[in-house]
Amino acid sequence: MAELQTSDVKRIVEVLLFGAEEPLNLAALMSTFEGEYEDPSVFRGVLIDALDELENDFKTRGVELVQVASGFRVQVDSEHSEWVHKLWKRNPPRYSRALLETLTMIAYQQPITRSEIDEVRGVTTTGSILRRLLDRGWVRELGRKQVPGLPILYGTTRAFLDYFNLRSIGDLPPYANGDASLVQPETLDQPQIISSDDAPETTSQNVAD
Amino acid sequence: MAELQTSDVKRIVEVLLFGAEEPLNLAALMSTFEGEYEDPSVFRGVLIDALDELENDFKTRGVELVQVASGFRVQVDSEHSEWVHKLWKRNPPRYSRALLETLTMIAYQQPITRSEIDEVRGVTTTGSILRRLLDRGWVRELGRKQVPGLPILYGTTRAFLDYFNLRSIGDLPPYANGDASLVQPETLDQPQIISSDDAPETTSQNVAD
Amino acid sequence: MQDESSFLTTPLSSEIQARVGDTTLTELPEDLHVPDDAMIVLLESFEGPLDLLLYLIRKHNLDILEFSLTDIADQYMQYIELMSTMRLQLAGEYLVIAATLMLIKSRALLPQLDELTGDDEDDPAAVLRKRILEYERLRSASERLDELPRLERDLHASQLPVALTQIEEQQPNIDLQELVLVFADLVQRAKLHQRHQVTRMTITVRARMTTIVARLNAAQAPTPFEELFNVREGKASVIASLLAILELMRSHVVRVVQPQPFANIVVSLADYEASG
Repeated sequence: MAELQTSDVKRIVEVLLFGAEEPLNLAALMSTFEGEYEDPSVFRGVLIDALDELENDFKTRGVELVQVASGFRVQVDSEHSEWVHKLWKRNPPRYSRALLETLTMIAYQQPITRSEIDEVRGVTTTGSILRRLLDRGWVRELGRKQVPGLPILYGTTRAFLDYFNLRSIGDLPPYANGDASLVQPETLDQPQIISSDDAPETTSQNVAD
Repeated sequence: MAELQTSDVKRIVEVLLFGAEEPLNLAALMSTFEGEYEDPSVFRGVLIDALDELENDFKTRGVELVQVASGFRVQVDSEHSEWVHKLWKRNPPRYSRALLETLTMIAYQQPITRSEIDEVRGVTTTGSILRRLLDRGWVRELGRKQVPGLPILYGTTRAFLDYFNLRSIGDLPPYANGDASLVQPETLDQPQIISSDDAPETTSQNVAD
Repeated sequence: MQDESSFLTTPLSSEIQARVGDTTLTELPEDLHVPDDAMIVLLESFEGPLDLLLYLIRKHNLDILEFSLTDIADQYMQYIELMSTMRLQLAGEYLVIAATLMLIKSRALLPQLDELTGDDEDDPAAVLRKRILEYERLRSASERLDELPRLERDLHASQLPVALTQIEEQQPNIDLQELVLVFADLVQRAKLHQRHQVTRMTITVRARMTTIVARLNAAQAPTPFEELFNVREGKASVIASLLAILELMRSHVVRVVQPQPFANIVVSLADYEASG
């Protein structure tokens, strides 16, 4: 395979940072490029240079490259964060059913791991939902479960309680009364409380008009 | 507040595109900048120019600005997608043929009832699949058909179009024609599509062209 | 079109006996000769009877509009027999199509009647052909849909976190009641997921079979069917009892008899019946 140019590496690293759902560390980057380089220590230097250059490039673009515990990530810088907040404020996103389910699982079952949530929901909880709940300040990492893989345990925050006017998690309403085990699933199907697209948009916008 | 420079607007739009969870349409952008401009129609032009420029800028950076049903979003371009795949190693969700067939019926024949789907598929197992599609936010209830039993009519959502990178139902590949032989369905004519009322406009133009 | 006799060549397993019409097959048709495991996978992979028909048609490169429905009917029936031989759960829809095919075949034997009706609406062959065509179109359309680039698989939308600042009231609102409802729903779903497991651990069908046999043994007389169920133990228990009785019937351990129409159904041990 043809050796990648340094400029190619830089662009690919940028794409990876933008496309990744979680912070990337050097090891993850190295393994992504496996087979594309001859000398690992040389290539490691190439990667570090690329990250350096990207860090500089980003400064003019409203984003920043930061290093957090688990690696590097790109985020909207603090100067521009207010714009994203304005966007949310003026265009409140509807929470998806998936997000609500994840949140309730965490509230009622904390501490809980991502795979435990997935098991009940029957689907894979994407990192972005958890990150959103973390960003929103309703969910936090409580620690790690002492099982193989040491998965992160999640729980709700004070801000979550405040938002719902609760003094403690014990104040959460009971979720079901009595034994509902004989009820057929059909009758329990909720009307789509918040499904992302139910409400037709009132203004259908496009560039042309 | 001082009037924003055009270059500022461009940078902020870029940040918003990267920071937003869902595709952004012009209305959302306009409202985010509310109070920052005097003449809406002039500012609208500024936004469109900014989107145009960004679309060009992105071309050198491994990402692309695309327009889907609910607005604009930035995604990794096809040339660089494989790198993100390499990074993730995670298997994307797979959808069964039964689910895809049901989704296809709804997408092309909406509004449609469950028994109409069953009739074509030749099975009566569509119920649980429909629940999954509703849960996924790709399908919604449009109303009830005015026939005995008042069966529910289903249609697709914007989230469905967004997920499949489509701007409107009209962008779906053609469905086979009614009376032709099965050998080459690709060569056949356009389907008759009944758009639901939430279906985005069929005429929408890309920023670039 | 393939001659039917050519199907009857390759032996697969001496256990397999399928009846097609009046013919008893002790060997698998040649074109069905695939390893057992693969066969099960193959049979389970059909989305329904139309899918199976389509598979048969395609396998022989037949034109959907021209192929002989009666020829296909024989092969279809062989698959149906195979599915039941292998105890694959056979959905009712397969049998409906089977009946239709038999009807078509019988009509073919009386061509003059066919000409009399002449109306496509009433001709089951025309109706079935149309359905297969329509299903084929759906299938290819859904394959094209599957090929579209999509998020999670082919596309990666970029969504960056924002620098941590004070995040305040700018978020969507949620009602607490909503969370409760969502959670109740999740719990319900979880219960449905776990039901089999729970049933197996607490009330296994096998254990219930043992109880029922013990009970009938002690009674030494036909026992009313209802008495074998304890409704207060809940739905799972009732189902387990029913499954246990059916399993015992199938293995001829018990006999279930309704002496007269509308009379009480009674259950007794088969050997009790035989010996006394």
